[in-house]
Amino acid sequence: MADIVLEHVRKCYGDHEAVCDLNLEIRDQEFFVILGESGAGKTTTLKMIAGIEPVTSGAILLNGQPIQNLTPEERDCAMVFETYALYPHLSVYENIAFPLRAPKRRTTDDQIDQAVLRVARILGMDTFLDRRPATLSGGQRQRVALGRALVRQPAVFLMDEPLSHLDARLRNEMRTEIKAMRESFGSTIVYVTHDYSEALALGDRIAIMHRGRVEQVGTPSQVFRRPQNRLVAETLGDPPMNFLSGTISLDQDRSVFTNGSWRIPLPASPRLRRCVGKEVCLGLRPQHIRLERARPDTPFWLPSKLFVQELLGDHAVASVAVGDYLFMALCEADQAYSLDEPLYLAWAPEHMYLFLEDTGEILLAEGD
Amino acid sequence: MPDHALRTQRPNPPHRGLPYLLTLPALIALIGILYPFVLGVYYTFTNYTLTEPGNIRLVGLANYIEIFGNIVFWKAFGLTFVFAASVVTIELVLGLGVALLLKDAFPGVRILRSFLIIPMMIPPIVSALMWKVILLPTNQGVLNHILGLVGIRPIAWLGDSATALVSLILIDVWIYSPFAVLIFMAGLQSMPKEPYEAAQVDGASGWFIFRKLTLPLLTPSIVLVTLFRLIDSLKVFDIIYATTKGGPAGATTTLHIQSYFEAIRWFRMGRGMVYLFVLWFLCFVFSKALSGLWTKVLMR
Amino acid sequence: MMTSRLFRRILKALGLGAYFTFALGPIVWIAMMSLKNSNDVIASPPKFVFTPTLENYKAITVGLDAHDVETARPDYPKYFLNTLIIASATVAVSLLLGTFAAYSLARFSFRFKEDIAFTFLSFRFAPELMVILPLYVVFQKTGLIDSFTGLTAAYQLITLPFLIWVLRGFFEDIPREIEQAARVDGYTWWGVFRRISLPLVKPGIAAVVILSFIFAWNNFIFAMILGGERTQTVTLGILGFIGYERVLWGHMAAATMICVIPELILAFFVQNYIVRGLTFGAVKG
Amino acid sequence: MAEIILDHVSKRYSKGHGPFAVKDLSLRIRDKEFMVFLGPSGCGKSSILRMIAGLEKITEGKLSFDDNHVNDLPPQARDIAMAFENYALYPTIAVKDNIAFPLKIRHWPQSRIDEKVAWAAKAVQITDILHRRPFELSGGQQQRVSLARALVREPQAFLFDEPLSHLDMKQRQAMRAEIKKLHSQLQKTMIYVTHDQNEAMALADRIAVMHRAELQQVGTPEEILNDPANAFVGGFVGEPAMNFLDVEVRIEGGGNAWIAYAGCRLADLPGMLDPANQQALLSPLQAGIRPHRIKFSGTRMRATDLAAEVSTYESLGERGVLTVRLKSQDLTILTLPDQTFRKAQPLWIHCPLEHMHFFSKETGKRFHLDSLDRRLIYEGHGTCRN
Repeated sequence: MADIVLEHVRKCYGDHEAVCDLNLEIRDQEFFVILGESGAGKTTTLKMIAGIEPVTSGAILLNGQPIQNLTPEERDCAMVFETYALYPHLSVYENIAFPLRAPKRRTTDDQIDQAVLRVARILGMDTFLDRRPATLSGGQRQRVALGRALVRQPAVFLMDEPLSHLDARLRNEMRTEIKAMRESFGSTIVYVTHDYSEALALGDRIAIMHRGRVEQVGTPSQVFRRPQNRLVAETLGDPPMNFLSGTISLDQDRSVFTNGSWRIPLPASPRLRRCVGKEVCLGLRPQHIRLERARPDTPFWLPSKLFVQELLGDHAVASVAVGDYLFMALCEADQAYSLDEPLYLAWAPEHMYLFLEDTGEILLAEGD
Repeated sequence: MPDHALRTQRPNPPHRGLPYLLTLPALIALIGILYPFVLGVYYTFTNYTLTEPGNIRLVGLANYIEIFGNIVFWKAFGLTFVFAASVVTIELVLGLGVALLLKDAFPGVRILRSFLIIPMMIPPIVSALMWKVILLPTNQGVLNHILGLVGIRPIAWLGDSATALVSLILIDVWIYSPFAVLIFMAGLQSMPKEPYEAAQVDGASGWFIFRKLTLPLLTPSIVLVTLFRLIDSLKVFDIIYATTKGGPAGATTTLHIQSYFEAIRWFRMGRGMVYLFVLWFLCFVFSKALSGLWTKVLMR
Repeated sequence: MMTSRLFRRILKALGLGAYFTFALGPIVWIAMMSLKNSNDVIASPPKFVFTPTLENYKAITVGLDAHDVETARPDYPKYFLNTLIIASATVAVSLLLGTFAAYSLARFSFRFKEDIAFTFLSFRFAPELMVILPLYVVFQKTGLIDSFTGLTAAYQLITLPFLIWVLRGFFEDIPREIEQAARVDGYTWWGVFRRISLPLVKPGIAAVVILSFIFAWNNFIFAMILGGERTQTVTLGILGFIGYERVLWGHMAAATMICVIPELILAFFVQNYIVRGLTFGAVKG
Repeated sequence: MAEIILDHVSKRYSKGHGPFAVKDLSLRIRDKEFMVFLGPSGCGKSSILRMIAGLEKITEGKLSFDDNHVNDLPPQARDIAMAFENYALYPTIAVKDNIAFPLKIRHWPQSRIDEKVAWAAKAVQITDILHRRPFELSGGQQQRVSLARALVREPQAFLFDEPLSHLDMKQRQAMRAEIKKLHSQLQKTMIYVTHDQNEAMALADRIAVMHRAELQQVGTPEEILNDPANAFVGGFVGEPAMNFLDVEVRIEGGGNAWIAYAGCRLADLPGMLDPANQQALLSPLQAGIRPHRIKFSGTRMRATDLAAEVSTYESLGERGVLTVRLKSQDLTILTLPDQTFRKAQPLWIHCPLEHMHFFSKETGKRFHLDSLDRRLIYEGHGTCRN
């Protein structure tokens, strides 16, 4: 049983506020992901839960009990560090057994041996148990770090960007393996990453943090399909969402998005009507954009010129210049366009997003 | 090292009194340093002489006034700086030169590197005695003998007030120039390789690279060598005591040696401590300034 | 093109040759002197070719029988032993006091931390007599003059600041995450210190111990003023051979060799830590 | 200068008897071409670039620019500019002087230097940081300064040594588009080294895939992707990676033949067996198929469909990655996002023959099955009905 609640947690280094007024509620056995750029305060939050970083103010509750004043060893948390933090002078076996040898746990030697071998089997480490960390590859070291945390079946399992130092191929494999291993953790998992695909793949729920604040908390599809503001929309998706600034104006009492000569009709909604005249920006995801050579009949298009086309294996990314904006669109690998060829950017009306320019707050999401 | 602006690690959470408990033993030792220091400063304001320890009387600044007015003090002051300045300059130039010669690896460079540490590991007093033998004035000294082979008449070295200071500088350079070589070698090794390759590709000449790239990048090492060598040569003692003991005719009496004479030879502890306090103040000011400069240069 | 590179190589060889003759020449000369009999020693012009003899070494260790050299004083081994005792005791005490201080200065943050650290350093940059002379007076009053405990206490002023600063650098080299990981794994700070930090810093401790030993061994000014007949060290012993009326160069050379060779062997083991030690941990090179 | 020709070039460290860093490379880089050397770290790609730049001596073989032999020409005489992996900026001087450095050495008049520096700074959008020092700049900014320094000399060829590897995703995408634009504007030969296949596919006119010091294949991005010369190229290029199945060719009575995977029928071979291939056919093969080429469905639609069960499904926004358990190995399949799969849900997998590549198991070399000849009949192979 391990649900974690953070109430008004704040962390300051001198006058720099790394984490400001954080309120999070993580349910038992949940795979909770904190996603954000570097410097968003996500690792600091994790270290505050683990007790390595003291909380400047606010409370951290584990199953209702406050733990923010406990020292790390008094909290039933295990942590996988971004740099693995293996003990260089101990063998792999001793690294994994180390937590169980802690005096307060009083585990007998063969209990330790059983637990270590069990974990070694799950993570496929039985072949290099007696080697030193320095002689291991990145992937192997990462498994040892996982094993060291798994062996004690903690209430809370903290993971600080465990995959960020692996090469692309190994990262995908380990991500899938962690997802497959999820049941064997048997604890609440708090996973920190800057890679949106890890968040979407692994998270039951995702919290997106930016400069010490939580922008949105939700399930992967909530966060991807209905971002609460422009920042969240930009964070998720590679290549990221395209934006075009403009204003909302009335055209025979229908709200319309205008930018210079371009006019794009918007669905009738009281909220949009209230924002007539306001600066807004239109959001379009690359996979929702079609590049046509002929002018589409629907009003949902923009004129553009091909800037550069990049083939990426199963698909290609075409960068097109729309006025002085650069839009990215996904297209078929074998679709060839020539440089500066005039193209029409077309999309289906339900794929449009609209955000307020100043606060970035969402006005129109996909599908409504 | 000096102040820790460059230590960017955030410390562990403070554990109530634990840090103080841990440093307590060292704190006691610290008092072991401060107490005599304060006692020494107190003596500078008294007429304390070792022969009559009974009557210590506060005499205010009398010692200072008398000493600052006395030509012997300024002679020693001047000598100290001449010695320090020449030692530091020679060791900087020689150290950098030899380090550059040892820069690119060639067979045997490791052995030469380990030979470098030998002079520094020998007690300075012993090195001075070694040189005393080598610098014997008549043809008996091996250096005079070798110079004689190339037609130079024997030099009195430590025996002649004209050449005594030069001989001491020679001894100091022998002992501590390897220190400068090692620091510069470490500095050269820690320099980034890529800018040199970029300069090669851009077609820069050797001298251009040295002036515009190597020297600026070596500034931290230069400041570090200056810091350690300047302070140590200001307070040099062993080398002079073993050879000339300040002679001949006071030609090599530095502040540190003069303080020894005042306090031990003529038992005038009060006056001896004034010399020491002045020398300490000089060393403190230079060490604070240079270590601050070192941190600043390192950050850039 | 070829000639300029060849010319540069010759110049480099000449430069290095000159410097290393200057650096190693004196030591070789003294080694030769230690093997010369009493006449060859003072020969003028100095002799490069001679029949080596161990006479000097015998004179200062077991002592020659009376009729050979009337001033032979076989008490040099006693000085060697004194220095061994003082240096080892000093290093042991410094290690005990300094290790915890170094760890706490490296890992914890507390008020006056940097001031304490800088005070240690400032003694390294202060003239030794500034502290020794007052200590002389204090030792006179407390009867610690010419006593092993007195000297071991006084020598702390050489080795303790050095040990704390360099060891602090070694503790700071341990990545912080490793200690944090051990804390999260359920160890108190003492458990982490004993099972992670200390083992990882072992090579550093060895280097610091050897270097402190060498610095204590080499010191002269402390022993001269605070020591005396009973606790005479090698450095004073060697100086003793340069009397006013008779100068025993041969004996001095032999004493020098006996004093220096063990040190150089020790120094050889820690040669890649020397730069770090001499700069108080400033240069990690 | 137009072409860069490497003729049997090799590089061995420790004075020529150490391991090969580059083994017997022969390649012609055409004028104005954007050639990318792609390979895992340690495959020798950087050594090739450094040999072309003159920073590394060539152990064997001949390197020539156009038709003059340049093996021993010093770097500065080769009229090439280079951007380094960690930027190689001169830390002690301001950005403006860093860019002007190559021109100052060539004693250009100060007016022309300033005008050239301004042009280069505008080309890579760093006009606002000309007076800053390198250590004050972000990775992206330092990379742009290093690019400007290369541009300003108007060299015959540009060399890039993994210039984008330390940038974050957004900066990397922006710089990629910019380098591609610079190439189309300047029309100069560019040689680019990277381990990131997306960069290679996006930027290159032609890609040279390197592995363990040997050239595996040279070709346009399409050729490398769709027509891999061996198993390494197939497996290395494409993300997520190509699936490999151990297969063998079974020849049935009545002349038709099919591909067997673990005893089951994977695909029918339309053509006939070519007698010349007879021997090769019997050696074990590897079938490679890319994740976005595998079809799956709830019911069995063809005799060649294989039974598998779902192991994990990850929805990644624009696409989904489905991992299925097939006999003794896992297969990765690319799907649409936001699908739902139950654990161990049975699925039928179909691998279209036209999207499969076959490689010999020992040599890894590509094995072209389309030259099969049906006339040869060979008895005696059981078939699996499942």
